[in-house]
Amino acid sequence: MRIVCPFCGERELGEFTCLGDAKPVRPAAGASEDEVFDYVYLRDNIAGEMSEHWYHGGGCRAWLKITRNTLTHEICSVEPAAGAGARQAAR
Amino acid sequence: MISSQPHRLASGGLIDRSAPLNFRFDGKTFAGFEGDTLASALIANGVKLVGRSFKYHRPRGILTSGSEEPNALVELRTGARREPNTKATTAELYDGLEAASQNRWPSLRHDLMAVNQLFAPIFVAGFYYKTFMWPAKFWEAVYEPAIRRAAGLGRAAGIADPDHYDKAWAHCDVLIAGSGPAGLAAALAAGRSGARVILCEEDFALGGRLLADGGTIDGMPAAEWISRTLAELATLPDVRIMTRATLFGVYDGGTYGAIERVNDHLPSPPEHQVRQRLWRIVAKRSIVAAGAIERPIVFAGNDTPGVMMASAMRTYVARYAATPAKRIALFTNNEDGWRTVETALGAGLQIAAVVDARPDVSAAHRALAAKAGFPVLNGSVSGVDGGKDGVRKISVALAGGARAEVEADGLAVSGGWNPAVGLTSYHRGRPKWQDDISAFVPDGAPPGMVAAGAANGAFGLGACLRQGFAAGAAAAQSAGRDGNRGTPSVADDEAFSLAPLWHVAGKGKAFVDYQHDVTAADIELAQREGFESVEHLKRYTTLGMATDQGKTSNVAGLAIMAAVSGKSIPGTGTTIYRPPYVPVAIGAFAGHHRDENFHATRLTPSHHWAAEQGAVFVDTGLWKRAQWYPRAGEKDWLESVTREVKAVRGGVGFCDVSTLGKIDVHGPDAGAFLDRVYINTFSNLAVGKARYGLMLREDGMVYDDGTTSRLAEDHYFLTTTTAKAGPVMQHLEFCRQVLFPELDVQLTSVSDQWAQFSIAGPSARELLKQIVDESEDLSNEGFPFMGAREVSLRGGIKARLFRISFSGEMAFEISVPARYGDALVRNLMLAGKQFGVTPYGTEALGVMRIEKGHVAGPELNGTTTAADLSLGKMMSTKKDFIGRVMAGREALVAPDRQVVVGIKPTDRARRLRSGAHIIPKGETPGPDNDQGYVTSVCFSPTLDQWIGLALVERGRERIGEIVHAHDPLRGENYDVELCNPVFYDPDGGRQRG
Amino acid sequence: MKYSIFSLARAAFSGHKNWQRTWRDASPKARYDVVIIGGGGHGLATAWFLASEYGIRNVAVLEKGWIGSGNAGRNTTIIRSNYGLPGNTGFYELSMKLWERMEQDLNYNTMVSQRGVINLYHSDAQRDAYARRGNTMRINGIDAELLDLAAVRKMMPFLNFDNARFPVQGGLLQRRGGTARHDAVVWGYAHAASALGVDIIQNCEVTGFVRDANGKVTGVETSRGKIGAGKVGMAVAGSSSRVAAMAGLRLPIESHVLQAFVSEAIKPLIPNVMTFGAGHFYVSQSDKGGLVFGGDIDGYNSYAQRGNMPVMEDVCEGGMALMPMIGRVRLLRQWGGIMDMSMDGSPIIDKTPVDGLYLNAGWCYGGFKATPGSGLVFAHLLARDEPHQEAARFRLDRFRRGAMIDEKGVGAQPNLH
Amino acid sequence: MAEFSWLPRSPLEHALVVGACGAREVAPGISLTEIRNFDLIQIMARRGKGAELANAAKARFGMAAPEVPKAVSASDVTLIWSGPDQFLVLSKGGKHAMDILSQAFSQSASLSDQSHARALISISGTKARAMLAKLSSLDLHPASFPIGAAAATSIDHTSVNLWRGNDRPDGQAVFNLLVFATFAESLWHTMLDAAAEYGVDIGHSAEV
Repeated sequence: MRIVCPFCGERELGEFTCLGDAKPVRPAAGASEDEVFDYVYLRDNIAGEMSEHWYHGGGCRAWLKITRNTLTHEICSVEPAAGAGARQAAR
Repeated sequence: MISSQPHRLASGGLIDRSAPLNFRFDGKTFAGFEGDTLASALIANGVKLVGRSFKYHRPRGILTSGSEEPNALVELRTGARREPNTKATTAELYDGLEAASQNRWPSLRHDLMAVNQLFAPIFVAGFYYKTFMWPAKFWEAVYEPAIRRAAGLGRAAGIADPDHYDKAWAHCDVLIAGSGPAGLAAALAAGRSGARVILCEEDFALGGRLLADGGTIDGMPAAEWISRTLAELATLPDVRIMTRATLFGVYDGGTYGAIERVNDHLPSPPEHQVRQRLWRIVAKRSIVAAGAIERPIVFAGNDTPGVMMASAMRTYVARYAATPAKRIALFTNNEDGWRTVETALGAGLQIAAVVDARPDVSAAHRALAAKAGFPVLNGSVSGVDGGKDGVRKISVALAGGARAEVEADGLAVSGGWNPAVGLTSYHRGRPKWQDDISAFVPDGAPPGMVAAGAANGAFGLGACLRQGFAAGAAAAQSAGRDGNRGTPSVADDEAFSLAPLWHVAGKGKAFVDYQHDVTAADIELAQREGFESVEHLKRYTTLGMATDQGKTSNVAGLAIMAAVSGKSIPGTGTTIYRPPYVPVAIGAFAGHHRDENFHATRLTPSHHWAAEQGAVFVDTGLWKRAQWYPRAGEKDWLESVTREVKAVRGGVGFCDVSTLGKIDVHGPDAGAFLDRVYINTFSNLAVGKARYGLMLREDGMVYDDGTTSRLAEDHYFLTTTTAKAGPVMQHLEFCRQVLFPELDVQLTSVSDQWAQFSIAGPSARELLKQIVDESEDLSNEGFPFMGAREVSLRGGIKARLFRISFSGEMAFEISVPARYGDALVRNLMLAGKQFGVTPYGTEALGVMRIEKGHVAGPELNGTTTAADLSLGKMMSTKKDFIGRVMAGREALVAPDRQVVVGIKPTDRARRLRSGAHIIPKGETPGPDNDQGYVTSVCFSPTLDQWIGLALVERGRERIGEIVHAHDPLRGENYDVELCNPVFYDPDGGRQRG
Repeated sequence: MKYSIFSLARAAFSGHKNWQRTWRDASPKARYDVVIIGGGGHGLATAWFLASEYGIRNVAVLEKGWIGSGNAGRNTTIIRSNYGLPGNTGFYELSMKLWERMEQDLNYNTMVSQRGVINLYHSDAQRDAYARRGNTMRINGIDAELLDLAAVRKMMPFLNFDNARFPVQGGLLQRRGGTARHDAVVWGYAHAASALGVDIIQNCEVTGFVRDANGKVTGVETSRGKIGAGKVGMAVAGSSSRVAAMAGLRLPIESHVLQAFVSEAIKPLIPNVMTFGAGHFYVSQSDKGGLVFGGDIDGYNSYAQRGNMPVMEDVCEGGMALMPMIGRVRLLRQWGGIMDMSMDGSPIIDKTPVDGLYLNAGWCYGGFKATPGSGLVFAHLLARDEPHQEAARFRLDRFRRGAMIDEKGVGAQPNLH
Repeated sequence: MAEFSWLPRSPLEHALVVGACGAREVAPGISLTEIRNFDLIQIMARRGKGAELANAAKARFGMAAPEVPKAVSASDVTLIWSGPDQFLVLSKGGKHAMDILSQAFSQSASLSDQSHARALISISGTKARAMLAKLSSLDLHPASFPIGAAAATSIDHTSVNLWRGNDRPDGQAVFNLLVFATFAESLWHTMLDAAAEYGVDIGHSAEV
């Protein structure tokens, strides 16, 4: 697999680590046990296009949000995490 | 000259007659030429019997001239370099080559295992599923060892491979597999366009089938066209041609695997060179011009040595000037088979007959037959008379029902051609059936890939050139290369007509999969028993699972299945195609990463100093750490470690702790950030102070711990455990970039920037005073417990000093820029001489932390909560932090959880071992009273007995209770007392003092 | 027809013309007491146990493709019961005991080979963790031995002891562990279950659930029509989330690719099953002679059933580090299976919140060795509506309660299990 | 009072042996030179301060800091892109050392001293690309990785910064590699193994 890092360009799979589904959003402070349980444990486990968190740990150390097809491994889009780099947050 | 090579033509071929080579096969010496394969050289020497089959040990000869060979497998080379199952058809001849036949005993000609043929009526497909069940114990003792010995093919060396391998990356616009007319045309078109091109050819010579079949291209002989083409390609700077390189797989994102046999054509690799190199090729586009594979026809006796694929027969004659037979019969169902007749006649060989399954043989062929004086029989070969010395006679079932016999010493067979659809199908694609050639052709391919030429079902030379050129041009264009690509080469298209014929019914074993001895009858049996799905067929009969991956057998097998189950061939379908396209040495996939180079090694700044001291090192992750420093006269590790501990507790010692993960946390929101990742609070930590912190995973379990110091208002220095340094950095970056992007905080690993040493013991301060600048106040008031600040060292170096203790002693950790780490230890030794300063290793470090009751790796095992480790009170209730909510789940706060306690044996002389389980005293151990286990143990020099930590159900409520430590693995069972885990200085006076 | 050497010999005289189908080719009936989705090892074993142990014979097994086409036919064929945590330990031992009598139970040679499974350790910490695990096994009545370096050297002199990056120090050995012929397990259960009346229906894809007014599942919609069911059991590891989603369920499961590899066949080289402790590599040698080996999952969600190259390299690096004698042995085939990776690395066998729908999922790497045990406990659950004693901890709600069974201790991140 | 010596010791001091290595029958195809005793500061923009950082960098170094994977050089300093809104400042002799840069960037960036955290190796020679192809998955073709190109990448699972400096006088490309200090010796051996077949000329230098 090759991933086009928005900062580094196209790189080899080995430079990246996949964390998993990017759809669940960490509940805000004060959330119930049920809500946090859902966030931590339940997955859609999509067969098809899925949004994921990947880490370019072997490169620029940016966290990326990647949309990838789990049936074909085709990568549809790559975008930086909200806090990757300073410019993102400056907007 | 060893022998006269009686089956070598007097002239012709692409061998170098000026470079004679000697080689040995089964102990006998033969001669050949450079440019030979082992197979062609054996043929030139008249050797027909080269191997034995897998199950029946039937005698086998050479069937093909390429990597699809199922029969001619040998053990190549000897000793540690012995390579089992090497295809004689692709092994390049070199001087001194040694090869041996395999899977026979005691010899190839007299193989006693051929007795299996007597049991052939029983040894049908899947027979073993129906027997060998009684008595049950006999499987491992009797049946299986016998089966295992009989099965298998060649013998692996059994000792370490002495050769080296490496792996490399290559990048291109257009990757081409195959150097036949389609491949070369594609390379020309792409290369002229300005594309970066890589062409991989598995053979050592370029040209593909042109090397044997010749032809006329652009009005010149094929050989001349090849050399002109190669000359032009050589002028293009970004065209790279790799011979002896097989493209074996296609992976996601346009990544391809190729194996280059760099030095397999030599007896052994030259010094500093590898045997083979694994290539990872990244290509924008790829063109599969890998050709097609001629397929056999299944008939009785079709495995007799001397029966050979028609294309292979003419390859041996034309390319190698070696004659597999003098009087050749051809059995074909298609036009292409006749080329062998032409080649053989051209070489002065005799044609015994042509058996053509098609009713309508062309007038030109009939004229040829009449001229050369051989009969053309309309029908099929139904039997072969012969044996291990080859073919003597063939039986022919004529179309009209009559029978005929033909005397011949070789039978060339052509059942048509199967495009090499492997590469195009490796992403689980299924090829489609093409009626006019009765073969599967690619139906789509992985992204960026196309097939061209014979691999795409286009068998004519002209078509190959056209398709190859067009594919090369299109690939270059889509990669953005638009140079002038000139005009394509032209050639005529040969006529191709074929009458499908898969299986000739008849008496005797008719082989589909030669190597695995799968017969037509086996396929019929499989169908009868319900194994109709092609995948079931494959698994039940082992069809296509041999080292040739079914290249010659799969299509015939499923055609026969289609026939017996009354379905069409496409309706029957194919099995999934799986990489690699040819078997690849495991050593090549490993490359450089073996032995000491399996993984990288990290060395601490004091490593070489410690090595000078004779330290024993231990692997901790990738690190080498000093485990202890033995001294002359010490009888074992325990004595050394005990000395080190006593030296620290009684004076002062130091230990390299640079392996801890170290992270600079910068920014105005650094404190707020740390509050969210630690269970305790850091935003209120004063500048110049350190604090112990604990992190949870989001599921509420303890993740990591360490000391974090505040060096400035907006700068914290965080440490992690050695093991978790990398994962914690990733986790913190996730928190920073994904979870809390609103915080202004920056993270940098400074693990390698600082050489960090723990200096511990009652004399630690005195020792440090020798090192730091006189102006630095190290008194308890000036530098209290948990203090952290920059200090100046004598000689002008700046250091960071932390008053933290893992040992329970008065202790500091000092950090200097890493290049000064070596100097620091030497200076500490110098300055500490008067205090008897003692370097200590990880063992003594571990002993002191257990004495002090500090939890570490064995307790932070990913299934313990903060409360389990008696750190529950650190969990702030005033803020949100990672893991807070899930840590509250009922089973994680249950009162009967296993929690950390200390243990000591009731018999003070008793040694403890980690991994023993805790059982209530007086009870018989069982799953219901298994209440915990021992996590960490040591001999405590301070207490003069073994002590340990354990995770024990309700342990904290049971301090003082005597329980059993149960260790059946090591045959030990003894009493221990549950106690406070802090064995040493429980009120902490020493570390504060 | 009973299988034996005698029936084989008799058949030989008639040219093997009289063999019957190994299992009946059934067409779906309108209704069954139990419908099992998934014709893999687990589904077929469940059907056989329902019929043989619980007297429920009106059972259908529905298979989307051909039986054994999922992970049953893609694994590395290892059987063992060397687990360390309550829940797993007893269950896998139950399964091991069923392996030990499988061939006689089924009248089918599944080639159960108790050649021994050894997990090598390379550090004191690893040794201690294996000691803990081995003692758990012994306390549960399971065989386990902790070998030191000398014993490992004697047993496997071909390992790299001399210049290894992470030298072997010893190993945890379970002699009763070993291998079995994976496809034969599928065919054996199909053979025996079919003989007891179970309908095995291939090329029958479930496309939805039939629910009554109360939401209870009363059948399935399939590519071969609607099939009524008293109860429906799912045994579709790899696709559990997809099938569960048809019933509106979300599971604590992700699907990941696990690769496996086989080498060319060679004469006997490796006597047992070995797991390298300093890298991702485990290996055994099949009776046919191929080295069958594997390593870690590819690390990202996938349903693609094919593996990537970095993991293949990683696995071969581990193999060469452990035993550099395999350098010239050639890798013949590479393939991938889709694992149900659960959030704690352990399986789920339970009723679901949907009445009438039962779940057997989340097998991670453990699916093949679990096959007979899984069949028995799932059959028990389907027959009795209560968990089998040895599956009592494999509940779906354990994640919510915090009662995870996390052997690796890596938490709710499936790609680390 | 003892006299202390604070001799810095390079992480490659033990492993690096000056002279020829590997194949001898050919002219060395690889030249490996370790650069010793440099200053290296990591500069990361604070949240929303990308523009301020750019201005401060321009003021300090007289050239814009790279915002894409590139390395830019002035007479006394090289700025190497190392990630989004961050770069490394490579210099000698303390002119751009930590204490000085801290002042210049106090308003816009977080700084972290990496001077001792890395080893710096310069790779050149006719076979430099062939050797690097065994180590790096990057495309180092002149068109893809021209002079001034930089990358934060990995070699042997180890993070490195790789950039292409100015060509040697003989026209050969020069690749500069920063590797974490504690991995340096291990990577050095790996590099020598990769380079051995081409013949290697080994040296070290104090010049950046």
